[in-house]
Amino acid sequence: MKLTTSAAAIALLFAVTGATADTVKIGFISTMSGPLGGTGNEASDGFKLFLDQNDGKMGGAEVEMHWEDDQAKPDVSRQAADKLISEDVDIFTGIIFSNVLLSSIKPILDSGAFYISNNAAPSQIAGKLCDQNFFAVSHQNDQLYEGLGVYMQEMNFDNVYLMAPNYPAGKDMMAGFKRHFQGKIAGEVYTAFGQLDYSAEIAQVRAAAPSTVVFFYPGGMGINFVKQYQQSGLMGEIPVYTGSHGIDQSILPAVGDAAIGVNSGAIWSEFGDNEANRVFVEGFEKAYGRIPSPYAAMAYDTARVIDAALTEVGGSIEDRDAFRTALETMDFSSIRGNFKFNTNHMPIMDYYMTVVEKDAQGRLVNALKSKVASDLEDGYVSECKISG
Amino acid sequence: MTTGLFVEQSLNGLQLGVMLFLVTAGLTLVFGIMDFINLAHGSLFMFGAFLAATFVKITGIFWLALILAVLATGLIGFVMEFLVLRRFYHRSHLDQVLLTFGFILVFNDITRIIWGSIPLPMPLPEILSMPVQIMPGVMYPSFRIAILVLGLIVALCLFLIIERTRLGMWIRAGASDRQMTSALGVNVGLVFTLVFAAGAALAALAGIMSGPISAVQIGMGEPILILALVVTVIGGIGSVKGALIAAIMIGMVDTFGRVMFPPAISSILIYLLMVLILAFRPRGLFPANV
Amino acid sequence: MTLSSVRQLVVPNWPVLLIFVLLALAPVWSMYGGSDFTIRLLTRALILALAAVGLNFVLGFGGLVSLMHASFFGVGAYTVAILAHHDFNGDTLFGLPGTSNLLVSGPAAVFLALVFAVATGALVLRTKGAYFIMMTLALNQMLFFFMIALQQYGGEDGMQIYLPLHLSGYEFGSDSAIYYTVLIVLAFFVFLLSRLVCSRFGNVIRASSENEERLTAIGISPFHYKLVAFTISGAVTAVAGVLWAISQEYVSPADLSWIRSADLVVIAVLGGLVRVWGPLVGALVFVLAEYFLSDITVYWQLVFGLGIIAVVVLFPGGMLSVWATIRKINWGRAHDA
Amino acid sequence: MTLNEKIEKEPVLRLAGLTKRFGGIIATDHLDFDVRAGEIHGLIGPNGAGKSTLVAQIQGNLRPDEGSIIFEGRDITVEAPHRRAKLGVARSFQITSVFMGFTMLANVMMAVQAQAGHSMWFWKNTSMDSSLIDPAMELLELVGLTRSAQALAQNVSYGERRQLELAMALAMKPKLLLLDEPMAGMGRQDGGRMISLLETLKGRYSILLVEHDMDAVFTLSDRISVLVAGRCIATGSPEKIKSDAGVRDAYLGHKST
Repeated sequence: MKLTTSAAAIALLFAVTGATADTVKIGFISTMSGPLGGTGNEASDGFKLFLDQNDGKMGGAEVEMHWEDDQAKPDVSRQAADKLISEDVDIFTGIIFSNVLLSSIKPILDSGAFYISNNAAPSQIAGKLCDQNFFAVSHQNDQLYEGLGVYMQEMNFDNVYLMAPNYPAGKDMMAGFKRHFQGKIAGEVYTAFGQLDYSAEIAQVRAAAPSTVVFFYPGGMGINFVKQYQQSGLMGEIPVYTGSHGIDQSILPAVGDAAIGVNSGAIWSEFGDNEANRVFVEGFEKAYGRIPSPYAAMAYDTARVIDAALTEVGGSIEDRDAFRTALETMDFSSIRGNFKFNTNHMPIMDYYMTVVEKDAQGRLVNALKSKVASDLEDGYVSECKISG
Repeated sequence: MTTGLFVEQSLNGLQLGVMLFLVTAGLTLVFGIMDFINLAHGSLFMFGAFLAATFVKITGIFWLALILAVLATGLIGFVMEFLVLRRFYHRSHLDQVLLTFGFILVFNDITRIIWGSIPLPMPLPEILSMPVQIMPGVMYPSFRIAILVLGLIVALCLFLIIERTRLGMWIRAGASDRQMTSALGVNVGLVFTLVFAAGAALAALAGIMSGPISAVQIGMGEPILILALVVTVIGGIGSVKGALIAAIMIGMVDTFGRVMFPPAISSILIYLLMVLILAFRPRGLFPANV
Repeated sequence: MTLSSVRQLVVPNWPVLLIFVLLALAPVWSMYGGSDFTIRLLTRALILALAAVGLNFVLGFGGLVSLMHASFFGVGAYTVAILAHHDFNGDTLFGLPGTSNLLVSGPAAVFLALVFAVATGALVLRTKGAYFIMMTLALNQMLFFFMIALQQYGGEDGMQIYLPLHLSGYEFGSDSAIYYTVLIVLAFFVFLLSRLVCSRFGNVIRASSENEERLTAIGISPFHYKLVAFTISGAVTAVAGVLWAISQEYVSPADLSWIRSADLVVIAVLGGLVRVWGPLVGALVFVLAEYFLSDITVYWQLVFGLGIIAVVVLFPGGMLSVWATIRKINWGRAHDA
Repeated sequence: MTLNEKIEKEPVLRLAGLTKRFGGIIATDHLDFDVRAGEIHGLIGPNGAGKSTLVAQIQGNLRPDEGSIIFEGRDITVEAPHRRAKLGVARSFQITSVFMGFTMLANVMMAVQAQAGHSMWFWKNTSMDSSLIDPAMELLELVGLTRSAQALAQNVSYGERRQLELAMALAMKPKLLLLDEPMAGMGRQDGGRMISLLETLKGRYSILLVEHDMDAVFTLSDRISVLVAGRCIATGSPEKIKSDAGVRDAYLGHKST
């Protein structure tokens, strides 16, 4: 692991010389190694980019970064969390997978630290088990599909076929979709997690003849599904839609031309028209030579949230209540557009529709089509009672 | 289920089975003949796909890339066998499992160092990119038909080699009695190396053919490895015929299971099948070395 | 190298006493200069060690390569977690109330593991060699997918234990308290199993791994003995699962994946199969190597994999045989001189 | 013949019409055969005559297709091998089969323990259990292995392992001892030692001795049976067998001339 960025090295120097007052310790636990290491590396690249662009500082404070690899294993993540807790880390972030987050979140919050999520935010933590120190910058899981539900309801879609893996996130996403979509559901299929072959399910889709297919298949499953769907010849007949992150840059190059025409919701787009986003996208392409994925974008935005809140409190996180109030009340302009934290600390944000096309350089991109929802809330906010 | 759908699903099951046979053939031969459990077989599957994806990018010709990647992976297998594995034929299964488990970790990271952690693109060959009509109202991806045909050709070739040639005779003899084979004056070491390299090439072929329909990514070999091990033991270790029949059985059961049962059941169906078969036939359907 | 040739290695038992003394002193060391985290890290290592000690009873002494011991681990951990879950919700399971009292849920977990082990053992022990390996793998996969599909207990997300687990009122106040509990339980089972392998029963188990035909010819049918051994082994690993639930306060299907089973086999072989406590060495090496290597490089699995290969090639008896090898070298020198 | 004599003559082992086929090959062909109490009964025959197949059927590893095996008046034709062992049928193997990773002493102790029938004991340390060690040491002494008691079975010579086999078989207090080529692969010296060892057992055990070494068989046996192609072509005293023309033709002819 490129453990110590220059920023962390400098911060460590300061730590040794006793300048601890203005140092903020951030623990970034993510999936860096093993087969699932791709998304974690995207996220850490996004976070690092912000530090590199800002001389390793956030809100005037020196940042001491602690990078940890969770191998996508809950117990390894817990071990990393234990280690960082013992090193008095102030802010945790980075975790990609819900089950990994859930294994570690209790001790992290019990230690008095903040968790500011760049990706995982399962329904429990948005609702009944919400916590005053847990913030999700990216999204609550369901939100990735809620905007899609809003859009398809408004456009009067009917006879829609739903497909997702049989695990909690899969159920969350489809629940999010159905929260706003009232039309007829032609079929709802849950497949085994990690399934390689979808030919049987695709044959069933053809037989059911729906108007549209909505699918949620993260990572390798998405590559398999979209390739196989296109090869079956159905792409031209029954269009497919997916939620945000559904066909992002972490899998798009691997799917290749088969992905052209896939419609996707998006909580962020690389074509988003604001200054901060341009700084991010151009900076990322320059630093890493590829188009950023939403995982990188959300980690970058998480860094910007921490930066903005630290700025509000003058670069010191010693006063936890002040930092929390700053997060809750600050005026933050996200690289996505409108953004603020809801009462359950989940984001209220806008939602866009994109479609996969080739850009001028022949690269596959999610071209931005329209904004389809504003100030989208998650569905669990009413269940959450954060005691001041 | 209409007739058309039934035919299509049967084809899907058959194609999945043939694909599994391609992966399993090499594994079961190595297992049966050398009594060697090669968990790194899945890594060879992965190398095949990654190498082919790279050669496609360089040459632009799928079939050329296929041949190059099969040869390259065969060579990797040859080197592996020659340098390390041959020292482990007489060691316990446990040591073999541990050794090849170590290889999986090493190969995954080597792949990541060379190709990075983002999955690779692998387009369909141009002539097989469109689905074809196989029955009125039933379209089927032509590439999957190609897998089916290729798999059956490989199966046929293996049968001919094993049943009709001198090499095949050695292989059969080796599978049932190693000491006797060496007593016959056969250069057992050479036969083993060739069999291992051929097994690696077959794994690569399977990886390459699965490249255009599924994700070419690190770790792609592990789920396939488990399925291949399941096929191996159901068929009977060392039996190519058993592997073909078991693979098609698994393909069919998995395909129809996914359509007819909820995922909680369909995801354990093949394991259930295996446990039941082994409970009644503890050495698989076609035990090779009696 | 076969099990019987590994048995040639002369490994004394006294190092285990030294290891236990050092482990008992670890919290003292962490108080002066170390960190709390050291205790957490060692706790994890010791729990995995206990799970692998359980496995090693059938692996090292019975010659049975089981890839389903993670499922026993999971049965232990999930039983505690599910009972605590119902306690937290205040509802019932099959008409019985939930509980966070380990004096109830602990024995319940072990009992379930015994039942599960007898039922599965009767099935898998009908097969041998590679077929046995695959049978156990299949059963492990079935339980894994079953837990993933069981949405009521979190599915793939796993489940958090919210109420503090306690022993009829006594709560584990600190990481050190949990650590010492784990250490004592581990020492107890190492002692127990050490007695067991030297008993008449243990002789039958070791003999069955050497030569089943011979055993039958002298009048002992190994099946029932192997079944009893498999059950004991599963129960010990389930106890490790219970400790896991206590220490992690969280369980998930990842805890009973076949990867965890394979990890346990690696830990046992890495440590050494010839001694009951071999896996303790393996677990310490495994956890510490993983921890320190992953701090150095993202490609730590490459280094780790090479390490495993090196041990298999150079020290077929595991880390224990490092000792024996060194001794052999010294002896050789003395002999020459 | 008085009743007493009749009981005395009731053989330890009696085979009636025993038949075993492998595919088209008949390995045991309607064989009638017995072993009397206290005798050493030699069994000879050319390679492939079906000697080992016969031993395996008596021990129980192979199930005959037809016929019956009567052991001490009891039909054990379908009894499992470990049950037969319990009843008193002990076997030494043609290809040495001991617990290689155990010491010589532990090997014999295992057999003593099996004979004692208390193997679900979980606690007592057997390495200090004199009820196992003492009889085991006695047996090692009997077969002349006292000196190598603490050596691992895999580290001793082939001849010593054969002696160990015998000690293990004796440990079971057998009523019938099946010795499958106890001298196979032994050198002259080891072989001689084995012959004198077996001589000391004469009269104390009922022994079925399968052996290629003609000198040994003719020296040791009370009676000899000749097996050819699964059939017993002659049974009788060594002198009678030596002079039997049929035997000479079928078997001895090749060897002794």
